[in-house]
Amino acid sequence: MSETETVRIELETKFPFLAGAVRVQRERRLWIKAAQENCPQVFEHLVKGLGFSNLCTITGLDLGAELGFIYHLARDGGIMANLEMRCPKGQSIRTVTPLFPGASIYERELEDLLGAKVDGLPPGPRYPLPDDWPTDEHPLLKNWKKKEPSEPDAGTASGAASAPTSAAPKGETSNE
Amino acid sequence: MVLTVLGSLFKKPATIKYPFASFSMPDHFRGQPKFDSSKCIGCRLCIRDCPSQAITITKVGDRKFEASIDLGKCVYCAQCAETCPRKVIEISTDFELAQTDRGTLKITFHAQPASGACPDDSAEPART
Amino acid sequence: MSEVEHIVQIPVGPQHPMLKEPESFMIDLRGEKIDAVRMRFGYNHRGIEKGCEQRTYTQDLYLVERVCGICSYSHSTAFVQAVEEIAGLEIPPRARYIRTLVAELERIHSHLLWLGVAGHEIGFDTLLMYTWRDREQVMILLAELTGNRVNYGLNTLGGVRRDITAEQMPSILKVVNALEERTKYYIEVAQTEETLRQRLAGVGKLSKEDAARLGAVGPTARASGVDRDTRRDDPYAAYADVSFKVITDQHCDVFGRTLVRVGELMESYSIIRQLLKKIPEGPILVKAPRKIPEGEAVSRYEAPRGEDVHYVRGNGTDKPERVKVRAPTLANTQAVAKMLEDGYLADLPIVIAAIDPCFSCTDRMIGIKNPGKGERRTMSWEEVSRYGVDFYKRKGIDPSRINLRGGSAA
Amino acid sequence: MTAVLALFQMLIFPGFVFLIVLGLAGQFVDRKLYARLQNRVGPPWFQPVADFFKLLGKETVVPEEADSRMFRMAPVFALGAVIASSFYIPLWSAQPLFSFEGDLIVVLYLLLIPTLMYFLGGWYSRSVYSTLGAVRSITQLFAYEIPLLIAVISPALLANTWSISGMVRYYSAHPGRWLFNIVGFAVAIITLLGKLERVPFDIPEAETEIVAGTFTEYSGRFLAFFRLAIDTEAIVAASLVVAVFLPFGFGLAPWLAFIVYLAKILAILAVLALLRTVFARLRLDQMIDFCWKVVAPVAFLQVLADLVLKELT
Repeated sequence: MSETETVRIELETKFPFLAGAVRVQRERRLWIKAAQENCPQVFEHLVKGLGFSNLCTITGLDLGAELGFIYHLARDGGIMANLEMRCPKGQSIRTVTPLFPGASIYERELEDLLGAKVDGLPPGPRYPLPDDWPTDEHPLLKNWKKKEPSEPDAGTASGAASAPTSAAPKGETSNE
Repeated sequence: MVLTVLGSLFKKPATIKYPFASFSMPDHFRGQPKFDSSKCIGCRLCIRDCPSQAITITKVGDRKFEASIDLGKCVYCAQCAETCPRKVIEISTDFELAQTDRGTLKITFHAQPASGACPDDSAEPART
Repeated sequence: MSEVEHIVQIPVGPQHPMLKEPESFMIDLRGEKIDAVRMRFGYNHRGIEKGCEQRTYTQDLYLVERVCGICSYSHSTAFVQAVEEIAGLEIPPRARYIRTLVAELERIHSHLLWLGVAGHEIGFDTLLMYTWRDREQVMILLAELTGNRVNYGLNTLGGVRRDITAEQMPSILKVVNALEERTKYYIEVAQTEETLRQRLAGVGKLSKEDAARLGAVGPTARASGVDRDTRRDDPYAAYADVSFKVITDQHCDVFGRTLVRVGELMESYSIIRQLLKKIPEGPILVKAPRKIPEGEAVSRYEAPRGEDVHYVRGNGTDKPERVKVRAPTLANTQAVAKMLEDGYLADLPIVIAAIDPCFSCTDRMIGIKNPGKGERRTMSWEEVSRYGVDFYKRKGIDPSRINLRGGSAA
Repeated sequence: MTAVLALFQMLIFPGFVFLIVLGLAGQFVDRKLYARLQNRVGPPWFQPVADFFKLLGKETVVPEEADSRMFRMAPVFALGAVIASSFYIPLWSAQPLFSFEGDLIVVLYLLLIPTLMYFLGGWYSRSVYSTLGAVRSITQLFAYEIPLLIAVISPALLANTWSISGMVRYYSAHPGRWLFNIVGFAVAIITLLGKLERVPFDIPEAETEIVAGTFTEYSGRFLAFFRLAIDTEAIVAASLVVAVFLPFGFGLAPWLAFIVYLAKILAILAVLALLRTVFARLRLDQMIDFCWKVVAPVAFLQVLADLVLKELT
């Protein structure tokens, strides 16, 4: 039996509620779906019990009424466990910084771009949006529309630069 | 290190006085795209695939199309040349495209008159 | 003496000669020693993830490639791998080999670039000039193979766009042989040059525990003894078919990071030789659908700077639902603060450079421009431009003829 | 008539204008050699002149926070001190423009003024980078100035005179004796790197750390004069080292002596360029360590050797 399968079986025996929620996509790729209240214990077991000691990143998803969070965890040997959980918009999730101090930057990104609320995040500057960006604008939400740029020529750069305000040598920076 | 450094005194410099000395890119370099309006069938696939909306194709007559390519927007990926079913767009190795005026970066390849029989755009493309 | 702490605060960035890209480091200095560092990232956000959602997969290929100039191929390959996984495409073996080959060539150019930048940061410009001169060979080779010096545009869904011809193989080998000689020389320089060693050894310490805890990746982690390399752990492209060593080092400092990088250069040369020997004949492309089915995939890729993670979610249309990019530098920035602790100001450039930072990778998100926030007055871009034009007019030069805006031309 | 001649000598040849021309030429030699050593093409011969005039034509910005008077005066004083010190140094004839017993010390002190001006200029710029650069240049001064002083004094001890022209006459009379001071010569070259703030001792203007150090806030013609001061300082300091440590060829026909002088200056510049090619910039603490633990003791050895020699001869 492959190592990936072993991890799957181990998880499903330890946490009965995960039965059927662990999917082996291919060798070395695990997808785990957990309810929000179960997520912290599964996460901790993955990190401490199963040795997934490397948090690659946290992906945030806009799923309409809910926000999705995928914790991409990796361990030696190349297995990657992707722990997905959902949380209704407006509710807050718990930080993982006690286990991964480096994760603060990923969580700040979730806060800025998706409007997620993360409890227990140590204070620090925001990331990645500028300090004068309005705090209720979260560009990665699907219903977020860019404000019309005040300069006539910026509109042509559809999407990519989605610049709501303008000043500075803009448009020309065209990073499309 | 000292010996190597002193040795390079007698070597030919690795740099060139660029704008004065000529420099050319390898054969397969993706430079400025060229458009041959005599072959275009107006399918507009290139517009759909262009990652930077640099191409506009306008119909100027019966089965006659002309393209304007904004070199300021173009990212020189050559996807248009690949997408095109008739190989209308070709990629040249020209890379010295700097202009002091943004407007001149927009190049229009005018349709040739049917009798012109001049398949390649030997005429200098108009800079609009 | 009074009890006043003599702390000088100096801003390094967003604009500073040390940084090739804008990021801000606020440094508290006590004499020449660093007391505290506050980092602020995000100056390079361009909305690439959002942009990806609004474009087709074909267009995204080129957009993702432009996440970063130096490791452009890493991002494009990581993205295309994820999309291929969702679509269930099995790419031809020859395409896998070509992808690996270009990936290793990119690693060579990136590491040589780093060596030069490191030299420059410690005021050793000769090293910069020499390494960049040698790097030029690999840049020209890449232009010949792929069509450009950076942003190769080689990947496409289902394979690669250009084949490697039989005539090109000897020229690849020639470059590899020449560069191997040079790299041996740089290894010797790194180990024997006294001032170089003095500036690198013992600087920017990062213990193995800290490297693991803070999630460092790539050469930064490997120089602290963390044996982690995606090419071996989670093989992609043709890495399963070639043998190579994962270079680690126990120095845990900038010197170790240098050794790891030059060591990896040597491994890259050997990988390229194996690839050229083993490369199978065959097609380089399978047909890919325009619409990618629903599904999600994570792709990992060992970029020159460390592990690059791409997450792609498809929704059955020709545009992705979500693209997430985790560039290696973002993972390493957390370690930088640790490395700078108790360091000297003079070591700041090399310590930051030692993770081979690529801030445009790091900040790929949303681009808005700060309205020039001067403390006394605010100037918009228009005002600045007008001020500049007026200034030169007073000097008798009229730059207003230069049309920066496009639109109507003279 | 003598007054006119003296004025001509001070202002035109071999004074002000001549030194500036030589300084710009020296800058070209340095840059070209540096480039060629790095396998680059390097600048054309007129580049230093073009740079100078370009800077003169640029807008000169004086920071609002800066002490305007000090800010403006610093570069002029630096240039003035350098030129003044050259009057006491025998360039190619054994007789300089002015000389008196003790001019060696005066020259050394005059050559200290430019560094002091870098400090003052930087300090009164009030920008953090300038201030830091200023503090660094004064800290560095304490590291290299003492070994330089000791190294230059030791040949004087042997010659039993405090005047540079006296030393030149002594060593001309005793050919070959300058070879005794070869260690001091090496010390002088190393400390010269510090005085001219060049790699590996370019710590006060370390670009990647503190932008341009002292000169961060300088622009336009003030920067032009500062740069000119540095260029001429290189020539004057090289002339001093040549006069003290390589005192031969002074008795030749004037035109031949002039060529020998140029060759010697060129050689010193070449050595300086080579040194800056092969070294990385040291850290301030490493530089001070090196100067006090290695260079200064070696300089003392030179003094001891000269004292012993003096007893023997």
